[in-house]
Amino acid sequence: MYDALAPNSEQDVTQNSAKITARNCQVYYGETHAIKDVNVDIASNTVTAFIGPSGCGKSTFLRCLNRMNDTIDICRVEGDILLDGENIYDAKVDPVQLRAKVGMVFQKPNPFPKSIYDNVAYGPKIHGLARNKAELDEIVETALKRAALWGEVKDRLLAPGTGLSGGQQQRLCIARAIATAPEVLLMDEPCSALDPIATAQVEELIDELRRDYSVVIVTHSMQQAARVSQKTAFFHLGNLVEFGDTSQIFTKPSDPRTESYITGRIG
Amino acid sequence: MYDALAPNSEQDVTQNSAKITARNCQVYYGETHAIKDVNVDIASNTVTAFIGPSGCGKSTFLRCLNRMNDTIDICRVEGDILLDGENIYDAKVDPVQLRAKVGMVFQKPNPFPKSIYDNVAYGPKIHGLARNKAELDEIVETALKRAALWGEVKDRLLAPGTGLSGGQQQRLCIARAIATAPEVLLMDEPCSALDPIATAQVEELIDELRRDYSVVIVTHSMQQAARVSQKTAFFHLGNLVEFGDTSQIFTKPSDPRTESYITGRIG
Amino acid sequence: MSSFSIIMIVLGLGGLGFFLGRSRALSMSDTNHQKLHSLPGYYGQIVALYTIVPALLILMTWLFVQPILIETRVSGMIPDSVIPEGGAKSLVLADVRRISGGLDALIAASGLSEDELAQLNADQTDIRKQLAEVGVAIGTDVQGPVFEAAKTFRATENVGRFWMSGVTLAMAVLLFVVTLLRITPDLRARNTSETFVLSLLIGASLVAILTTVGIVGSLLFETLNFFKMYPAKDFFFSTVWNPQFRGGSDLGILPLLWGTLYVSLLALLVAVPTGLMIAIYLAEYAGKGLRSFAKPAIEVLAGIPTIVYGLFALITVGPFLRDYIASPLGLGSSSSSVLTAGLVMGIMLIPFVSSLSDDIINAVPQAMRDGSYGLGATKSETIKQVILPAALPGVVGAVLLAASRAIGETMIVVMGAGAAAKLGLNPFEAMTTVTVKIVSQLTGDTEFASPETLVAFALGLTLFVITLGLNVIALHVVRKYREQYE
Amino acid sequence: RDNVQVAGSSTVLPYAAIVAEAFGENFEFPTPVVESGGSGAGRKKLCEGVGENTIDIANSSSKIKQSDIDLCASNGVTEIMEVRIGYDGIVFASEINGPSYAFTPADWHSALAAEVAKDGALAANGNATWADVNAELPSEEILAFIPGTKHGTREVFDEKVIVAGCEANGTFDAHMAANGGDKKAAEKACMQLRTDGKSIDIDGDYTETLARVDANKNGIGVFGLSFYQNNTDKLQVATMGGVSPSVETISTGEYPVSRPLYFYVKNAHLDVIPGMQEYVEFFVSDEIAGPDGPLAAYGLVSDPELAKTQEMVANRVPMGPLN
Amino acid sequence: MSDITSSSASAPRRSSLLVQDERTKRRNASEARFRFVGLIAVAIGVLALVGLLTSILANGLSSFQQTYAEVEVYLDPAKLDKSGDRNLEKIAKVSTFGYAPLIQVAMETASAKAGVDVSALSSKDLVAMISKEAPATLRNYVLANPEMIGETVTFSLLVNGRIDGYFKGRVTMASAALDRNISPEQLQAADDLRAAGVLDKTFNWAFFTAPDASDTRPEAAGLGVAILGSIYMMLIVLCLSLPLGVAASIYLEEFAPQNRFTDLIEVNISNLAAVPSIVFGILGLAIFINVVGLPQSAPIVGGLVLTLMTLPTIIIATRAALKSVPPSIRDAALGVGASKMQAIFHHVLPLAMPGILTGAIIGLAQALGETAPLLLIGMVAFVREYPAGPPEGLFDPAAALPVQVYNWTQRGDPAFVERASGAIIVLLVFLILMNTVAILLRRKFERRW
Ligand SMILES: Nc1ncnc2c1ncn2[C@@H]1O[C@H](COP(=O)(O)OP(=O)(O)OP(=O)(O)O)[C@@H](O)[C@H]1O
Ligand SMILES: Nc1ncnc2c1ncn2[C@@H]1O[C@H](COP(=O)(O)OP(=O)(O)OP(=O)(O)O)[C@@H](O)[C@H]1O
Ligand SMILES: [Mg+2]
Ligand SMILES: [Mg+2]
Ligand SMILES: O=P([O-])([O-])[O-]
Repeated sequence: MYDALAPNSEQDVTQNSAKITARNCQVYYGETHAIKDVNVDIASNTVTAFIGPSGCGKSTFLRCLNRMNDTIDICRVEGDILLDGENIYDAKVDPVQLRAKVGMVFQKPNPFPKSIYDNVAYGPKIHGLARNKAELDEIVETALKRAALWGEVKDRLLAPGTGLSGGQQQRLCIARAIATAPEVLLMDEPCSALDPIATAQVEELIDELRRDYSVVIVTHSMQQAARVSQKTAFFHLGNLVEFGDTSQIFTKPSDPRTESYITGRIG
Repeated sequence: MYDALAPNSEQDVTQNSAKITARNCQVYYGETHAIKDVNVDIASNTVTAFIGPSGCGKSTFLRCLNRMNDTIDICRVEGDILLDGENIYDAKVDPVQLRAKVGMVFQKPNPFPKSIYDNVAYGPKIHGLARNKAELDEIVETALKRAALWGEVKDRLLAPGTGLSGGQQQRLCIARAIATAPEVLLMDEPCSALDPIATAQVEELIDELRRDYSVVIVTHSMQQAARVSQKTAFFHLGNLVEFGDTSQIFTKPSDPRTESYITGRIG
Repeated sequence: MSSFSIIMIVLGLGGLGFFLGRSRALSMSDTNHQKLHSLPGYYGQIVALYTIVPALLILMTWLFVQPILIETRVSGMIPDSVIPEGGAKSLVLADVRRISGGLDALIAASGLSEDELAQLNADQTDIRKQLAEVGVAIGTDVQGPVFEAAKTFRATENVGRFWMSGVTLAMAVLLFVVTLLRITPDLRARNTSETFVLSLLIGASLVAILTTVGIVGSLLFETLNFFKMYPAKDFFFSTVWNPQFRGGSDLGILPLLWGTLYVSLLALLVAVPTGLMIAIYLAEYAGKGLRSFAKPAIEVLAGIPTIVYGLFALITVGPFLRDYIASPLGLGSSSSSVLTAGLVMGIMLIPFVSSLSDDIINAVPQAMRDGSYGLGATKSETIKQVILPAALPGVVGAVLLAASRAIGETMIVVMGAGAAAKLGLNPFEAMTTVTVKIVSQLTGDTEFASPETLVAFALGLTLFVITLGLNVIALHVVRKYREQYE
Repeated sequence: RDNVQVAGSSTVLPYAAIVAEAFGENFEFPTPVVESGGSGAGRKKLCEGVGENTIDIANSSSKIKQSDIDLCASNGVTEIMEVRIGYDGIVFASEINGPSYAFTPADWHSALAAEVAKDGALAANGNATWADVNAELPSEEILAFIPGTKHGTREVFDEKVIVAGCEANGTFDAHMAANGGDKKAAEKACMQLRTDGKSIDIDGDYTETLARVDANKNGIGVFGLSFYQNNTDKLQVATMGGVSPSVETISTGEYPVSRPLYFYVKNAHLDVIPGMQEYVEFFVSDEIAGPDGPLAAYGLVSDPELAKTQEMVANRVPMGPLN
Repeated sequence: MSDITSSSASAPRRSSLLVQDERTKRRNASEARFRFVGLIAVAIGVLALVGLLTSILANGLSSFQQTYAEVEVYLDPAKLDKSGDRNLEKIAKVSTFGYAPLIQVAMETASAKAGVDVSALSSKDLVAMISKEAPATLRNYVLANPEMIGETVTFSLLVNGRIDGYFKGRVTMASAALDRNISPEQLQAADDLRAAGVLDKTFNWAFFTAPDASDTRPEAAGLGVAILGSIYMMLIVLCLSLPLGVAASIYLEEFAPQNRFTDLIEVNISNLAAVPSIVFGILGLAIFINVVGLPQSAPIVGGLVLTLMTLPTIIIATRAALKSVPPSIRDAALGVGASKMQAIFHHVLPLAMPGILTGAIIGLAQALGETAPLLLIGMVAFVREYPAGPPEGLFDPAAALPVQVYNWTQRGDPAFVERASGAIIVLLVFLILMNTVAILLRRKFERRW
């Protein structure tokens, strides 16, 4: 087991101008300890990539950052997670407001059983981002364009979102998330069902978003992590093994586990 | 539009020792013409890769091959699809028997809301592949091992399959499909949520399966297609643009669209 | 052999068939099940099915036909002289049947032999008394021809039963063997067995059609009689409902329809919002404890006899509404009112909406909720804009069910809204519904073959046609909606 | 089938139940099953035919109608025996703590009719209190709970109270004049009751009427005598035409509002259903239906001609044609 | 322009999480309101139930107690067996009316023994303190034990309903003064006899076992036949309507092609739900009794009619539940080569189970409490003979619990009001027992996916 080896150093990889700060974060599913004592700082105007073998806890940790884990009964989160210095697990914090600031694209595309248009317009509507129908139309169009879906669906905006192909659904969910203009965007494997061109477009979008927001992206593609992120966090068996500049992680990983993962030796 | 350009040649790429043969296959979703006049031969003991931009009809065509499209009300299939020379859309064909022969891994992981063990054991049970509990246990273990999931779940076989991570669910679905020992295995983006190591293991599995069966795999990763497949089919806007040996497709594509896609110019 | 033991034997044979079929399939598969088309169990099932189903069908037909045949035969033996004046042959035949059954009891009790029985003569022995001793009551003294008929009846029945046992069992055994021999690995046993199950499923849904046919059939005849006595125009278009005992009644359906509509609408106005909110609260907000208590508790509301609600309306709600709302507002001084019945009926209907909707809402996949929460939606926004639309088809079903119950309810309306038919808008006035009048005209004191009673059938049929129309519309509306949203 | 099957009137039901219970206790035969479902439905069931799955006896709170007899005949039920078991008194009662009332049929008509004659001219009924109707009555709001049109009691009420009252207070003549001398039409007009909530039809049973009187202290309800006798602690009875209702005043005919109760026997079943003849005879025997029997104690006004009925039953005399 | 489309306006909003902005406040307020409305709705439901239950319990609990008189009766041969030869046939000739004098003697003796002064009562009043059921009790005893004639036997006899009511607080001295069926003197004597231990209230077992009684003896009326009848009918309904309903739903929802005919079935079923229950009674009378020839007043007919009546409810609930199972589950099963039938029975049906069980709960509740259709098939009746055990008993006349409630609420004697409420309690207990099984099962199957 790696736990025994885990040195303290691997958790203290903090940094300045942090948008989100996690301190001693633990997550349990019932008895299972899924996230073990993670400390991490997610800087603003940065793309942070979470990498690690399947089942290591990337999604779990990501869901902690906007308290989506609240919806899983057996899930328990300990430790502090600060957004702009405020503990998001504070009793006074309204998870709704939090999630409006910290948007999310889920690993499994989950369009609502509504029209494509309504899927995207839903967020802006509840947050009151549009004053009228014309504005809403524009928000929807812009979001779909940025998510590289507009061309494929512009003629069938009123068709149900569930009738799209897998990759189209994924892009729909991206469009839905960016339409609400969050400050932080959490994306769980946003390109897993996308072809290279669509992937490139989404990566471009991520880079563009970085200008104003923080973006956290979970990915299994090292290339993608290297391409889009400035910071990379490597998770393994619930531990945050290494966190640092992407270039450094991919060229000079300090932990042997990171190295083996990047070079394809542990899974 | 590309349809106008499509020469007849692009459909007549047939071959010998075909396991599955599609002739003039058309698929409609209501009014939408999703698959246009596709002719293809899927050889036995071969891995065939379907590539193409998102929404081009890969999943749709794949689902034709084991008549999973029957479950979509508005979906209509025309043309002939032959398995071992028998038309699978023949009224006399029992789709159940067909699907037992032609297994499928879906694009979105869809484990049953049952235990991990039951998920994998279900197929063998209904097909009577095990005479007793011990045999069944063994089938389940082998399948999970081949799908590279055994290590992660061997201690929690009775935990619900829906409580797994995205990538784990994907491997669970692979395990479920191979546990029934089909003759043809259709895999819709089986590695989209997997890390490189797990991906490598699944690719190894695919190669291994090829010895006895035919495998059709949908993938967005050119590298993966190049690595695992012997044949590649390139779909675009519902047309089968090009079909041939993988090496040829990736080195000397005959259609300009194939070339643009592979080199990353159309999406 | 009694039919019960035949059934038992056939079932036993079927059970045996199951095991033999299964093991034969197993042995054929050479321990490799994949050679078989279906699971071995399915082979067992088809042997059992082929053994049991045709045999039992034969048995049932036989049991149905044999008495008819025997009775035709025996009834010829009964001279008109023994039929009591004004009585019917069927009553004598009933006697014959009872005597014949009694003879079996007599033999069992007294050890009479068949020969002795044949010697027995009604003119010499008091059969009635003898039978009474073994606990079989016969209305009249048994006359000679009747007794002879009974003996023939018994003999024929025994012969018939013998053949019935023979044919049924032969059929079972034959098909048992044939099916067993037909088993090959390629036999599509699962398909056969599933076709059988499917035909059962289809049969089950045909019950609904048969019920409708039965209802229309049992209403139509008397409705036609009604329209022979009472002009259809008056029935459908008159606004007066005023039955009289001596004829000359006014039997206009309009005030009743209006009352039905009004009461049901009010009841739904109470039940649908309340029920839906309960469903939402229990499915989305309530803790496990509250939910597991409140849901079954509220379901009890559906099981409280309506008479309790009726009394509640009559004694509590009616006077309350009158004293605190209607009278002060000058809207009337009636303690029975449409509103009373609507309110109370609404309470009764709550569980129809709440429990069914709760299950549907609960079945909406969690991913939908996650998607909405992830966008920063509040729970209520998620519910209103994502969950309810997704659950809508089921919720509509629940509401339609509640509406249906509202239309069919009697007791609450009688006690809450009164029995006076009236066309009016004031919810504090007494009115009544079609269903109430169906019940009261049908169970009343008027002669049956009068328009006053027969109108109940016309009311029932009209209501049936109207609700049928409404349901057709509802089906189309729901379809339209689903086309938009799925 | 070895039990006697009886169906019909809910008014006769309590009496029939008393008899059936006593019959079951004192005879070897099983206790008869007595259904309630209304006189009309009972007679219809009786006439459904002969045979085991039809009933044997129909209770009825009104005399059988020609249409019933025709139906019977067409179904082979040719011999029916009509048994009159006694009389049912119909009383008017109000809440026990309220004022007491002494009515005449004319008061009731004036109070409940849609139109009443004022000085020979018909006018919509504007009477609000009983005192408006008749100065001698208490000045209470008019509120009457009368039997609904399904009940046979309503027929008697219409005939012996409303129409009689109509004739007495002069409205009948006005209606006759208005209808050009058509007696039938005039009677129908007389029976037209007001619809402004002063006269309330009760389709339920007497317990509902009682509950309504309970909830509306000024309400006057129409009850059966036996029901009233069981609730003398809650109700006070009004006199009608100066006569107070009781078993005696009804049997002498002094009290005007009463009706005979019957049951009808399917003679063809008499020999077939064990105990049926015995039940019928037991029902009309002196110890049951006589003036000192349990039926009278429960409020049935016993029939002065009971002996004739007993003889008829013993001889199974079917009823003749209606006259 | 909205703030996301122009890049200058889209600068991150740096509002604190701990302070809610205006819009969030508003949204949260509406959230709180919504939640509160939900809570209110639940409260309405629960309160309505509590209110109704309280009134039922308040009225009906007393029916589980009954007053009995413990008296010694001298079985006088002079009255019971004039010939003295203990011939059963002759003893049977003495009707229940002949036993009343024995009770009078017994009461006199008992009061004398207890030192209670009953001189204010006429002998008729004294006998009237005992139920009219008592002579039947004595007669049955004597016929069963003719050898006891001439002996003195101690009996526990039912006491008149009004006196029983007095001990339960329903009858008061004041009301007795107005009541022509009881007098204050009788109540006084009852008080004294109770003090002396002759009268006593005990648990009313007979209420659950005895058959119905006529209007003159409310104290003897019980639910025995009705409970049996209801059990029989519910067995039939359960065994028929649940499988039939689920089978029909599966066909319609999963197999039926979309065509005119299945539309017809579909509309038909929802329309059947709207058919007034009495019409099902008309159907039952016309088809099951007149055509098929099943007997009157029998649970088999009642059960069949109620089955047809509950079918639509179960079908509608089941179809909604089947519809709500996500298609991905079906795909998953079909994908591993399960047949449609297997996919449905192995995966879809278990997931739809909660909804199916809810349908069963509501449908059976309705069937259990329904009277109107029974009116026409002769089950709303005075039945004193117990039906035999099943299956023959299904064809014997029987009553049902709601019928008993309906009958008793119509009776003149106010003692029946208490009985009716007691019957409602029994009915509800019956219902809750029935539901508990379903509710436990439902909880087992409930899950989110
Ligand atoms: N159920 C459906 N109803 C209507 N249209 C559909 C449905 N499923 C797919 N389509 C449409 O058919 C086309 C082909 O879809 P398909 O799922 O086959 O694409 P794909 O090649 O698998 O894409 P991806 O790589 O994104 O999964 C798309 O335009 C899609 O929107
Ligand atoms: N709802 C749940 N209940 C119980 N255990 C869970 C649940 N969700 C995840 N887990 C477990 O927690 C661990 C971490 O899961 P997580 O989904 O975070 O993995 P991941 O890193 O996102 O993997 P992947 O790349 O496959 O999506 C896994 O072992 C998984 O089985
Ligand atoms: Mg994940
Ligand atoms: Mg796809
Ligand atoms: O039930 P009734 O016919 O006597 O009103």
